[in-house]
Amino acid sequence: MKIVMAVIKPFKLDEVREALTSIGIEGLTVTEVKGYGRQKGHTEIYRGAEYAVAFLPKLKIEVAVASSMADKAVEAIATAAKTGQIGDGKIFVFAIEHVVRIRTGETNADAL
Amino acid sequence: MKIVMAVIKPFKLDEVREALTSIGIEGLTVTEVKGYGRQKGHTEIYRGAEYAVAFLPKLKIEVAVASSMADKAVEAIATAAKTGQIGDGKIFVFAIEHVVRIRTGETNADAL
Amino acid sequence: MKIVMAVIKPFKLDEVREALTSIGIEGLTVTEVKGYGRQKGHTEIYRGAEYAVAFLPKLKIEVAVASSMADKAVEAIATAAKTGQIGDGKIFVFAIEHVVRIRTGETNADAL
Amino acid sequence: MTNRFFKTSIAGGLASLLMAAAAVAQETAAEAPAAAAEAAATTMDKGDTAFMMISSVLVLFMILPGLALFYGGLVRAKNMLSVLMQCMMITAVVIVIWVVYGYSFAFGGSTSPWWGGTAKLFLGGVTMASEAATFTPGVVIPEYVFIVFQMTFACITPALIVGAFVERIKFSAVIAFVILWVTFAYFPIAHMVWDANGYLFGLGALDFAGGTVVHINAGIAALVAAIMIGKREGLGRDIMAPHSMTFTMVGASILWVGWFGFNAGSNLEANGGAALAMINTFTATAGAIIAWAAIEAVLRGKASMLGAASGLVAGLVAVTPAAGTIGPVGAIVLGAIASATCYLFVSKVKNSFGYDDSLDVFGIHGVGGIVGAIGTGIFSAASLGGIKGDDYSIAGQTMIQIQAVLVTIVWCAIVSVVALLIVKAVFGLRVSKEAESTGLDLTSHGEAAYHS
Amino acid sequence: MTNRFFKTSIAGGLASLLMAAAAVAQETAAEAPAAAAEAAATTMDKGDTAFMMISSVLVLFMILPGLALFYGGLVRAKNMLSVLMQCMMITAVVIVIWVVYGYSFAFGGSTSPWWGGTAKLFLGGVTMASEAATFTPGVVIPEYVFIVFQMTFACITPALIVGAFVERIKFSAVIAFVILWVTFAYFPIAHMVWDANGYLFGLGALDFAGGTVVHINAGIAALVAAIMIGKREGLGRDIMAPHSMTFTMVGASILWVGWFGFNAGSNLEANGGAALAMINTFTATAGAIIAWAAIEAVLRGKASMLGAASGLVAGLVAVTPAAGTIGPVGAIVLGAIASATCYLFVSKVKNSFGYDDSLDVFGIHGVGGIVGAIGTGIFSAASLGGIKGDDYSIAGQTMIQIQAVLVTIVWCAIVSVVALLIVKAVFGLRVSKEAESTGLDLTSHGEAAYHS
Amino acid sequence: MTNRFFKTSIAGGLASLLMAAAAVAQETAAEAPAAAAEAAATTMDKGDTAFMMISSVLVLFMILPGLALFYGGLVRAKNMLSVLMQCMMITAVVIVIWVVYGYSFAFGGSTSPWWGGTAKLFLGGVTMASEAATFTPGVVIPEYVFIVFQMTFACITPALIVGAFVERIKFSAVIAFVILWVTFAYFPIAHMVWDANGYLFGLGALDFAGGTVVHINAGIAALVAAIMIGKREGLGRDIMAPHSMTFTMVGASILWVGWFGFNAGSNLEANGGAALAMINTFTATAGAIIAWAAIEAVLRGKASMLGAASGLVAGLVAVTPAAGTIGPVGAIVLGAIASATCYLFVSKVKNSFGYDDSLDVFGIHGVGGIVGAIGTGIFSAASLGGIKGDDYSIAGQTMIQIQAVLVTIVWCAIVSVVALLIVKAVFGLRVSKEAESTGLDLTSHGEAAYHS
Ligand SMILES: Nc1ncnc2c1ncn2[C@@H]1O[C@H](COP(=O)(O)OP(=O)(O)O)[C@@H](O)[C@H]1O
Ligand SMILES: Nc1ncnc2c1ncn2[C@@H]1O[C@H](COP(=O)(O)OP(=O)(O)O)[C@@H](O)[C@H]1O
Ligand SMILES: Nc1ncnc2c1ncn2[C@@H]1O[C@H](COP(=O)(O)OP(=O)(O)O)[C@@H](O)[C@H]1O
Repeated sequence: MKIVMAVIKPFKLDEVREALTSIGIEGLTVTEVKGYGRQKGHTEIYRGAEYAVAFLPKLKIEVAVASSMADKAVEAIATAAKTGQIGDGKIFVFAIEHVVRIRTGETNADAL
Repeated sequence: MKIVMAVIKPFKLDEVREALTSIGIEGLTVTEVKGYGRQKGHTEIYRGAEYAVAFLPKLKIEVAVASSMADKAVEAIATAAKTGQIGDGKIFVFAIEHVVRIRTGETNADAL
Repeated sequence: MKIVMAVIKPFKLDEVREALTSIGIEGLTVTEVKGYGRQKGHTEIYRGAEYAVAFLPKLKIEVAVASSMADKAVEAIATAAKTGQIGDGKIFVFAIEHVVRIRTGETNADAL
Repeated sequence: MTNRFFKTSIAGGLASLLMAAAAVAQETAAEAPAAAAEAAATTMDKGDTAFMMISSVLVLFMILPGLALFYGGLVRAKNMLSVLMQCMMITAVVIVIWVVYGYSFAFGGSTSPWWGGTAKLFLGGVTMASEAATFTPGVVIPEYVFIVFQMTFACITPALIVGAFVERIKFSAVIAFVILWVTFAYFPIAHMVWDANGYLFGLGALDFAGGTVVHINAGIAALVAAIMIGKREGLGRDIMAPHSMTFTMVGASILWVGWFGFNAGSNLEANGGAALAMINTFTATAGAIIAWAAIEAVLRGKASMLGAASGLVAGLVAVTPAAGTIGPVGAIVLGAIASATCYLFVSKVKNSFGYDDSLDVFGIHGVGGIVGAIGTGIFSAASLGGIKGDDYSIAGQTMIQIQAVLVTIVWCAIVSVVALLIVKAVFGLRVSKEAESTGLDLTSHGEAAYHS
Repeated sequence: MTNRFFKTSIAGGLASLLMAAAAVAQETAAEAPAAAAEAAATTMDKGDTAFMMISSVLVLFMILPGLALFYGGLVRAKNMLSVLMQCMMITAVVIVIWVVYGYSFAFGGSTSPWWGGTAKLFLGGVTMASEAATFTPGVVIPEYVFIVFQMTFACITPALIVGAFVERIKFSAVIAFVILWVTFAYFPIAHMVWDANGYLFGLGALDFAGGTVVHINAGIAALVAAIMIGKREGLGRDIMAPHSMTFTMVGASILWVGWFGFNAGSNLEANGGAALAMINTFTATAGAIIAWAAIEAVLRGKASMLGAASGLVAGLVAVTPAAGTIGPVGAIVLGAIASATCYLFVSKVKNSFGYDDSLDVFGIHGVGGIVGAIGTGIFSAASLGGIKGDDYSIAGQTMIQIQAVLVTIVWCAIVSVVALLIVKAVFGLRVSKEAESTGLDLTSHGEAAYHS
Repeated sequence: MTNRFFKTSIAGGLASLLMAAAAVAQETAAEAPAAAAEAAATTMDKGDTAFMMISSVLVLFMILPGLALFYGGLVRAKNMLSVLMQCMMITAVVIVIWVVYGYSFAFGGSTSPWWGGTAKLFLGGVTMASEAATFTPGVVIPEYVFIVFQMTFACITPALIVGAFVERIKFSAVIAFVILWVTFAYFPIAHMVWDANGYLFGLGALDFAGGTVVHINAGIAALVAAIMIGKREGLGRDIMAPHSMTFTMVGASILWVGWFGFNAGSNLEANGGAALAMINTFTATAGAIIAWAAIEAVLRGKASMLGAASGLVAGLVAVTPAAGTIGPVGAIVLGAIASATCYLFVSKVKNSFGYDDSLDVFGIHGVGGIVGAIGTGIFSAASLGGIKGDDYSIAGQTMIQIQAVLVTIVWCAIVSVVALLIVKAVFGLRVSKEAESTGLDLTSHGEAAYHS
């Protein structure tokens, strides 16, 4: 099994969730994060104090999927989250060894 | 070494922490997240505007443990976080290659 | 490729980012987290109610890097985030299989 | 089910009630001239009228948003709106009740020592020209002004009780309880204390601005309610720290600001007497803030913001009955004593009992109110800076004060117990455990206080 | 570009304007004594003066921070500051305009039914000794007090409109629109309704505190603006829930508190008439809060905090024109009716149209204002508890009220359309889609409301 | 250690102090009639009394929660409570001091040009019947009202200084400094400026509502404190953006609202003079808001909310000494000039010095106060719309104004330096670096402002 972890623009969340649902993925976990990268931040001024804000609000999405689904999930996210503008974010995939559904104790594939 | 990463109901945090402490795990990192899954959300109405809130507040817990402890940690979390109601969450386990304790520079097992 | 994930003291963020930039790493994702470990928390009192706050505010940093850069990144973070005081945090390294840059569809090394 | 039904019938009943009301008000107006007849020898000063109108506005300000924020800031974010909503709805309901029968029950002019009778239901007979007496013979203010001023007192008192059962009470239960409670506890006690025919007035009890009527009354109801409703789930286990101390501080500040309307306004005239009440409302509060903070600094090593805000309220509560008769230096001392007593109670004594008076309504309004009532007997003496000279007996007056306190406690406790039993039987008092865990905002009101 | 240029020229123009102004004011002062000459037979009571000054302060309080918080709480966090800034800047700009020509256009003393003329540009001729009439012959207040009181009304009216186009409007467009709108809609309509020579005054329309001038006027402008400016990006798709219902509740509470200055102050004297306006401002609002909550409880099973706050405002709007002439029980009924109508409109009717009046300015101020204007005709009758006896014809007055409403609607709609077209041509109305997505705080003002 | 000891002794000292006080007050009361004897020829108007009481309440409102929120919103969340606490505790402490000796030192009736003497320690001799003069011969208000009004001024002035050293000061140091500072800077300067025997009063300096006494005084103390206490750790490196601009805006709005009590109340009577002060407090502020925003729009391309709020305060500061003697159009100009000067100072000049006057107390109150004091000399001239006619010399008066400013600066600077040196020696001024990094809320007060 894999976790597909993506950093996306916040307003793309609903589209990404729909894209995942449409390929049968019904669970995901979202975290508010701040991202630093090529997309440049902005400047805020409070009276005489000027702050360069380099970290921009992003959302991190984590989806655990069966290994066979990983590529489809990546593609779904990549398509839905794309605006073509700098700062669209990245997708990372890594392996997980074990999954448990707490409520039932089911493991691995059954737990997804 | 492994990271045991669990998504749980927020009010279960203290019980989970105690369960982990009782098997000798003394460190963990917690993140506020929003979860989407089988547990259905709720509806909020603000005058004429109705919003279906699909994402529910959850906590994500990450615990780095020696490989030999992973199963025990999973079990401890699973037991403590369980209510038997839908939305109890999931536990994911994945391997890590390297750990460093910043303060001392100790690595791997010593760093946990 | 690897993800170097570090839990650090919040006020060390800028130093860590500069350290990473200075070795050519230009992207990272930051999450506000709460940490539990050896560093002890504090007590808050509200009239007659006393609460022991065990979880302390920390930042979690995730940096995806080429495998060859992982050690350098770890070292850079470890050096920059160190105060020598308890609670400086930890660095975890794990492998990722696949990276995609959403904007361009580039993958792996090109996507970093 | 029950709940649904209740709401429907409330809504229906309300509609018919209101429709009938306009007509009734009109009829009784015809019989009104009597009330205004005595106007011959009276004088009305626009300065008094202006002062009393603004004072009334200040008391409303105390509730909305003052008290609502003070309390709301102390609960967890998931219950914020429920507190705000309870304060707002109590205010609205009591205003309507006040016009319909509350004013009459309290100040309807009957000679009974226990209630005001039914002569002024729907404010019958009151017109723009109606006058109400002040404490100076011959000096009057428009009766509408007196009605409004007293109305705000009737609104804030039940709203104070809310702090006892936040985070777990059913919304319908709050409203039903308040309706019963103001009817059988507040209106009669207001009559007893403030009406010239009232029982406690007759005894000679001093209660300038409502120490017994408002604070002890609310405090006792709160204690009873906290005990009968039971503790919040997770008390002592979960962290239930205030979600916004900032709002609590803003609420406390607004309480202070508004309390000048409450206390100085209780003089009914804009003169030196009001000014005395005003300065005492400054100095007692200052003494109380310093006392609480100083005690914390000594005992804990840190003076907390919530401590200062709690002292602030304790000082205001204590000076309420005393404001018109003690001196500004005596007020500092009274405030400090009340503050110290409340501190002791809420941070030491209370924990040894098992009840969950969540926001310390009894601990501050009840305890502070009792200290204030008794302190009024003491500090009103000219020898301690008060205005009561010559034939004033500290011991004698203090006995009367204690008697008034006891009557209030007993009456209020009985009404509160019965009212809660009725409400429990009809609607139930608490939400489900699941609703309590999710929070009242979503489960009782379908909203969340904060989004990004 | 345009934007930059505009700002530069505004700043430049302003400077020269101001420099000239002090001189002009001085010149005209020389010709002033005439105004004060009639002082012989007048009496001025310090109670009235005090009351009106505090009332003016209360109306400012309604805007800053009242309305600003009420509106600001309802938008997303990323647009909070833009709302606060719009309210503050509108207030500042209208104050300056009022002094320069607004007061003159509205109350300059001309005999035209449409405007007040230019006699009092730069408050020419007004001194500390100038007097303004009240509704009681011979009783006066300082003219500066009258100017200030009316000034706050001129400030709040355009600020109300803001709710229609939040989260997408250009800052320069707001300011330019407001300047045009107060000049061609507010000042003339204020003159028509409140000046003894005014057209609607002449018709005999009852509008005690500004139901038409303030609320219908703002409501119609809001409707026009919402339609012409278009919907927010993502409406119906994104979650646009209020970022802080707490602030919204605080804002609503402050609106209530301040509204006593607005309504009771409109009596211009601190007497029984002001007291009547005050009690009505309590009871109508209470009726409205209960009505909205009761309807929600029945229809949705849950009474929401935002519902109660919306009812609160609807009740205040409805009682505004009626406060001085209806009775307190009639006010409860009027408030409840207005609340129910607004509820129906904003949660049912509105959704079937396509426009995005984001914070329901039309749905509450427009609709509530119309219900209030008509209800004033009805509930002012003595038979329904009002003060209009004998020769009062409900039907006749109600027709006049409807006429006044229609005149206001037509006039205001035309001015609003034209003003928006001009502003659109000169500055454009909306920010870019990207700016809208990022939020106006960062893109229009270079700040963020919240940090840790 | 020291800290602990200090707190214990404060608490102990306070208790004995208070116990003694009630007795003293009583004794002196016996000698009081003299003060009231002159009552024969005086008139007291309830309109004035009402107005002054409400004005006093408005000034308290400026501090709590106004100033507390204005400042609190600008600091980081981890220091929020410390700011609120400092404002609240300063208010409480100064109230007690005022009653004990402050009023006497400032207005005790001595003929010294430097202080008021000891005749009214513990408000000795003051009763409900005592009278205080107004600016109209023979017209009086209750002395308690005067005491209360002036008391609120004494409270707000040291609270203003807080902005200079937030986020790093020791709590005990704030309190100790304030006690010394009001005693040796505020009370004497208040006497010098406002007492008929005062040195600056004698010179003929115009300071209607406290431009020198309050604003320049606080501004200079702030500058001295910022320099002596040193910069916050991480200044220029860390992001120290305001944690809640919303609270800052609410605070600024409340400052405006309350400032009408401050400025119009300084007229002591509810008449045309108060009305003039009121309209000027509207128009100067409006001019200042527009000026700051216009400058930012031109120079930065964006007008910020904080800019508008800063302009608002700058305008209020500038009009404070001038409110009673300039005209409403001149006020717009004065406000705009002050705002532009403050803008220039805080966003350009200040950065070239190295000190950390964190919330620009000097930059706004000091600089704005100086502009206002000098502007009062200029705009009071009838030729510029002011009320000073005929024999008024702009140049002459302006020289006097400058002299008053200089005296205030020198006196205040010396007292501030010495007071800070003493406090530093006894308690230390700053918390540890670690505490500063964790935040003062947890480390000084044991609380956190926000939880979920
Ligand atoms: N090496 C990295 N490791 C972790 N997160 C990264 C990395 N590079 C970029 N990110 C995340 O992706 C977001 C977008 O990256 P950015 O370089 O701004 O634009 P783009 O995705 O278009 O290349 C960043 O804000 C950051 O959260
Ligand atoms: N495939 C998944 N990947 C990541 N997180 C998931 C996944 N499925 C569920 N979750 C997380 O687990 C939480 C609980 O899942 P849910 O399906 O609601 O209930 P249950 O755990 O009882 O099956 C979700 O809110 C979400 O945070
Ligand atoms: N086993 C663990 N798994 C995950 N996170 C951990 C673990 N141990 C510590 N941490 C994180 O590291 C932070 C610092 O750890 P702590 O034990 O307090 O100090 P130190 O890093 O100096 O040993 C903790 O607050 C927590 O967030």
